[in-house]
Amino acid sequence: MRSTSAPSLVLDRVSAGYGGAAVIEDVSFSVRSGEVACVVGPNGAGKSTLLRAITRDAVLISGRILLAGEDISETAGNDLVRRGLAWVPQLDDVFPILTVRENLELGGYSLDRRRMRARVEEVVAIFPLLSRLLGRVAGQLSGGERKLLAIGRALMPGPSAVLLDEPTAGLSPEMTQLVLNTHVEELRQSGVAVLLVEQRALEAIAVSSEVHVMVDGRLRVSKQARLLTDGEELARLFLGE
Amino acid sequence: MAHSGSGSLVVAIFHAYSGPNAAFGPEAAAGCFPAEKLINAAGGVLGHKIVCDPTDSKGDPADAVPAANRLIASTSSLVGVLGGGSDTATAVVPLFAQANIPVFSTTGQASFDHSTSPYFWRILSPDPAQGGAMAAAAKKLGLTRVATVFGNDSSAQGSAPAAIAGVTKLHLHLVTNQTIAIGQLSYRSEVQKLASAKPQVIISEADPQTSATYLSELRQLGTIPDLITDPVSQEPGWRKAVIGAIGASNLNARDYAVVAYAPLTTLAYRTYTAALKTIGKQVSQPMQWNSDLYSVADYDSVVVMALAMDMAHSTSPKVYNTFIPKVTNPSAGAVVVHTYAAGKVALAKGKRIQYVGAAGAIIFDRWHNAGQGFAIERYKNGNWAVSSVLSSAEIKAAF
Amino acid sequence: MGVLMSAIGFGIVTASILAVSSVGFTLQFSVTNVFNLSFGSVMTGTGFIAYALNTSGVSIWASMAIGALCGGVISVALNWLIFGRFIRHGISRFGMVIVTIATGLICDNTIQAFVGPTFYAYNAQPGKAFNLAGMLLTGQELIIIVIAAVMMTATHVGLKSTRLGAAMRGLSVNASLARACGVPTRRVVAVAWFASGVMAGIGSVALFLDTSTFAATTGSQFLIMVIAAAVLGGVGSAEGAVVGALVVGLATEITAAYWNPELKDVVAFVVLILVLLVRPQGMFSQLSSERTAVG
Amino acid sequence: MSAATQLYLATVSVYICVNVIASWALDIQFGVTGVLNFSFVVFQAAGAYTAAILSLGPSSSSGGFQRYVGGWRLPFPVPIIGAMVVGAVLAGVVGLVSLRRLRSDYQAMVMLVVSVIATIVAESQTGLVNGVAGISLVANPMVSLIHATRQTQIWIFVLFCVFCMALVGVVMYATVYSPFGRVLRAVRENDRAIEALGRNANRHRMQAFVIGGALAGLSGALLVEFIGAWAPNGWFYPETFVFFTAVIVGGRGSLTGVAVGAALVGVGVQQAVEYLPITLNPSVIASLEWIITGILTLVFLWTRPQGLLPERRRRFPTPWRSDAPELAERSAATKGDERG
Repeated sequence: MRSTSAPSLVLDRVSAGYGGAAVIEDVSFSVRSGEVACVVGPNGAGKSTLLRAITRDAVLISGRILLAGEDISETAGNDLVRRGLAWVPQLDDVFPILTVRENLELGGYSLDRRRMRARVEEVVAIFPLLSRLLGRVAGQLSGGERKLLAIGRALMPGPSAVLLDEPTAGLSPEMTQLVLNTHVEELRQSGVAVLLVEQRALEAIAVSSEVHVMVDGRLRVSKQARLLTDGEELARLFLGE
Repeated sequence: MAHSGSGSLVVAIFHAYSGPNAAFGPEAAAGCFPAEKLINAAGGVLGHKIVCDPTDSKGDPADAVPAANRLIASTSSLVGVLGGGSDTATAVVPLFAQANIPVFSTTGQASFDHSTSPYFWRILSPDPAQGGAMAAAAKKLGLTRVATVFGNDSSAQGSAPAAIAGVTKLHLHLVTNQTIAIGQLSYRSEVQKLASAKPQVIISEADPQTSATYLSELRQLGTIPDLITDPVSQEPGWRKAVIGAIGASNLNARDYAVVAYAPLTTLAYRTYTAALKTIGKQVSQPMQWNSDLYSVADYDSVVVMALAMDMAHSTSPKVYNTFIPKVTNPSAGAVVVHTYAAGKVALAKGKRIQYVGAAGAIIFDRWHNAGQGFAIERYKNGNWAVSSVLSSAEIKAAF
Repeated sequence: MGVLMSAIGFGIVTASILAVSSVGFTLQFSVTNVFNLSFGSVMTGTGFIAYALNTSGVSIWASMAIGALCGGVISVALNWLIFGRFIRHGISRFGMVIVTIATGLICDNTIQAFVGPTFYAYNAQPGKAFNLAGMLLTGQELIIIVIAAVMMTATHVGLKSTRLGAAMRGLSVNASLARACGVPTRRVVAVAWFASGVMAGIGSVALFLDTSTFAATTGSQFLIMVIAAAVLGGVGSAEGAVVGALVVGLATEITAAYWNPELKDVVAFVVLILVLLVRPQGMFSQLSSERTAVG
Repeated sequence: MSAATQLYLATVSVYICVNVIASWALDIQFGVTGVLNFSFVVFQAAGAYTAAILSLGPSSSSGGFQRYVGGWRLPFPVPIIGAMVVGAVLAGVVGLVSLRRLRSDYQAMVMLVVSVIATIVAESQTGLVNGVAGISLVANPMVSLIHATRQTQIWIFVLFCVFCMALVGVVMYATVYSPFGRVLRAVRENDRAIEALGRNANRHRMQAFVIGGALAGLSGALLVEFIGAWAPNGWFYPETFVFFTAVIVGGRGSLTGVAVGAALVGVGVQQAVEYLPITLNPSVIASLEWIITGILTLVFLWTRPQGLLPERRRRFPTPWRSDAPELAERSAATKGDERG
């Protein structure tokens, strides 16, 4: 699964936190287009803060973040979408009072009206399951459908990188399989760089090409996924031995 | 607030300048400042100048009490008070009385009908007399189907019972009797009820906004019957609001104001209005108050205070207070005077005087209530004019 | 029957005035989550602007339109000067209620200091009364009902079928996600404040025409009714605000016709409290209960 | 010192005591427990009316010019205790309705509505507490027990007010800094955490609400016995806001702070503006008082939300991470919009 394309999302010695105190320190890695990278680690390792640092919800203390070769470290949260970064939050990932179509359209808010309409069809083509849901109100979807919508919504503006914050949180095992194996794969095939932060490490590693293990706010190990399929080694890393 | 400069005597205007009764303050000021001007022009009282000093009572006892105490404490040359409207009189009159300051109140509350406070003085008739006179006016005008509409505020509720009782006593037909909550955003349903009762005349008192809303909604249902109102309808604010709602011609064609009778053509009254014209610095648009009986009564109050001081040869409130009835009530050989200047001259010559003021003769009873006869007034050619005077027999029949 | 029909007619007039204001209140609340107790002051302010225009010869309906635009500007300015700053300063929603009430007091009393404690009236004729199935309504009242209906339809269409409307609705349920979608939240928030000010302006001129006189406190006095209608329907729901306005309008007028006119407002408020006891979120609200304010 | 000056000082002293007690009462509801009680002034009014109708004679005895229920001419201290009981019971009833599951701004709204309802009922049901005109000629049953000059009686009443304030202060201190008080603060800070510990946050809110109601009733009783009159104009709903400003300026949850705030805002501002020279339109002064109150609130919330004399913070043993989401949320609301 090794890709030769250029890195799309690059984190360069990133430290970030809230109100002055650094929660994550000196994190560097990159994700290529058409590739899934995952960040795993025990509770409280700083995985969510890492995502928030990228989306401007945590304070970037030092380091740089590059997207498609451009520095986005200084870009405001609202403008990240226009620069090509999309993300799917862990909770509250859709607009429950809007229909699925309206959710998708709002996802493409940065596009002009005609392009937005066309893009809805393209996204539905990538995720065929969405086509029969378009008229439903998002608040009435099942957990898996809802996550699919959230991913589709993130893909609307045609980003170069998509961040997924624990997309399987609260889902049943079957739904987890569906989301990771089918939908994340569909997302990858659409050619974007996918950064996946997951609690369910083994399942995540199974769909990723690169794995970054985070412990106590630092990256402990970065490896190709196929080199890290051994459960015991992973457990050791998690426990920090 | 340091008006107690060399030798000046302070008369406090202690009324609401804010809140629902905010008209009380300017109304009293329109009486006080002309008196101040005329008295000082005549050389002042015993060499002192009179100074009118407005204080906001906010129309609420809880605010008025500290304000009154502050006024008493901070004004050593306070010689008299115009104030304590129906909203605050029961709370503040005792405070001024306790400080031995004469209070000329315009409250209509019946609780002061038999006031034993030596420092309380009331020139205008109390509310129940007003209510009875309104009923008597309906009888006199030959209007038999009567509706009463009174606001639920203290002033209107003072005269409402007597008006309703009067209508029955005079064998008029009371078709409906409404007490309306003041300051509502609409009275459509009340108005609908009133219209379906088909009265010939509405006897009414309410604040400007309430009356305006009510009458405008009544007009939307058809024509407005005749109105019998009280001096409230002569207040500029009331007229402005109601004219805005139903138009001047409608109001003037319908409105019969029943007011304490004071022939506003006398020398005293002309003297007052001449001075009123000149106080634009102290009261905005002073001439809007020119026929307001409360203003007129307050003007007389200040003149009476000054004359009583002259007669007592003292500016001490405690001393001159007992001389107040002596300059107003008739007595053998007294010279009738209509202005402060004339009274001062007569007193200097050692004569007894009777001040007959802009509001007419002021004859205090043993409870210090004066009170007048009543007349029906109509607004014509930019002025209020007496259309007929209610005789005392006509008014008595209503009680 | 006559009494009931006329009470219903009056109820509809009250409801129309209430509905415009309540939808303005609720729209801004749903987008920004600021429970704006200074809304009544915006109403009063625009009412006086329209008065200034009206007394200098502009027709009442043109004064209403210009006043409403000024109301929008005032509303945006209040958010820009005060509310937005406090939100970005990190104030709690709890504190925000106090900020808006303080702002309302400052505005009302500033207006009062200028206009004085007296009453004002527009120069407008109510027109002839029409009898529609027992409901007696003046021309002016009919125009107000039509304006309200047009405003409500426009709001509904605007919210349901435009991008901006979708953005507003999206922002109302999930501000951070809307931001993640690239919605320019501050601009949308400003639009919401503007729309709310416009509706406050239309509502206030309609109200002041209806009461025929007004003073510096009339807007704030009416505000409690406006919020009652909005909360009754479920704050954040424009349809709910319309239904809430109808319930309040009819309840007050029917109480006045059949029971005690002095207690008509009390009945409306008791209905509100009872509804909240059964449905704490109001009749139609779809909003989650705990959100942070957006400035 | 002249009699008039003495009377003025006595008046200011009584108003300070009453305002301090009332602001403490609001503080235990709003400052300590975090209930946005916009109907607060109703409890003070209820206390005032209760004390008035308990100490007055029957309404028929005064010539029937005012009508009210009660009129039992009860001796000191029954009217004052009665006022506290009524304040507490009323707070209980209002609390039952509004402290339930409502979100805080709805709660504020319901309280506001309760305040308006109370005013309408008091004004329209004229047989209850004499409508808009209010009740007047209320005698003071405490000072009428003492045979002394009026001057002495007034100072005795001032001493009594100071005594009440001190007593309330001691009770407040014991309550606010007790384990119970800490629970109340915890309810304010994080009611979910309190529920998670198996405590009923609403029951604690209710307790604070009722204590506040009783103290508000006491403040009303003292006030009415001093003024001798009480009318709906004095407790229109914006009046509650004065107490809120006092608490915010003084410092939420801080007893001494709130006392200072009450003296400054509740009495100081009013007295100060009344010394301003009156211009053409004295109603400007009344407006100015409200404008100053509003601006004080905004300025303090912006620059010094903890107040002049802040509450001594007692940190709860919480894991550091629990702070993180809150901060994140805040920074999201703060930063994200910079260029939107």
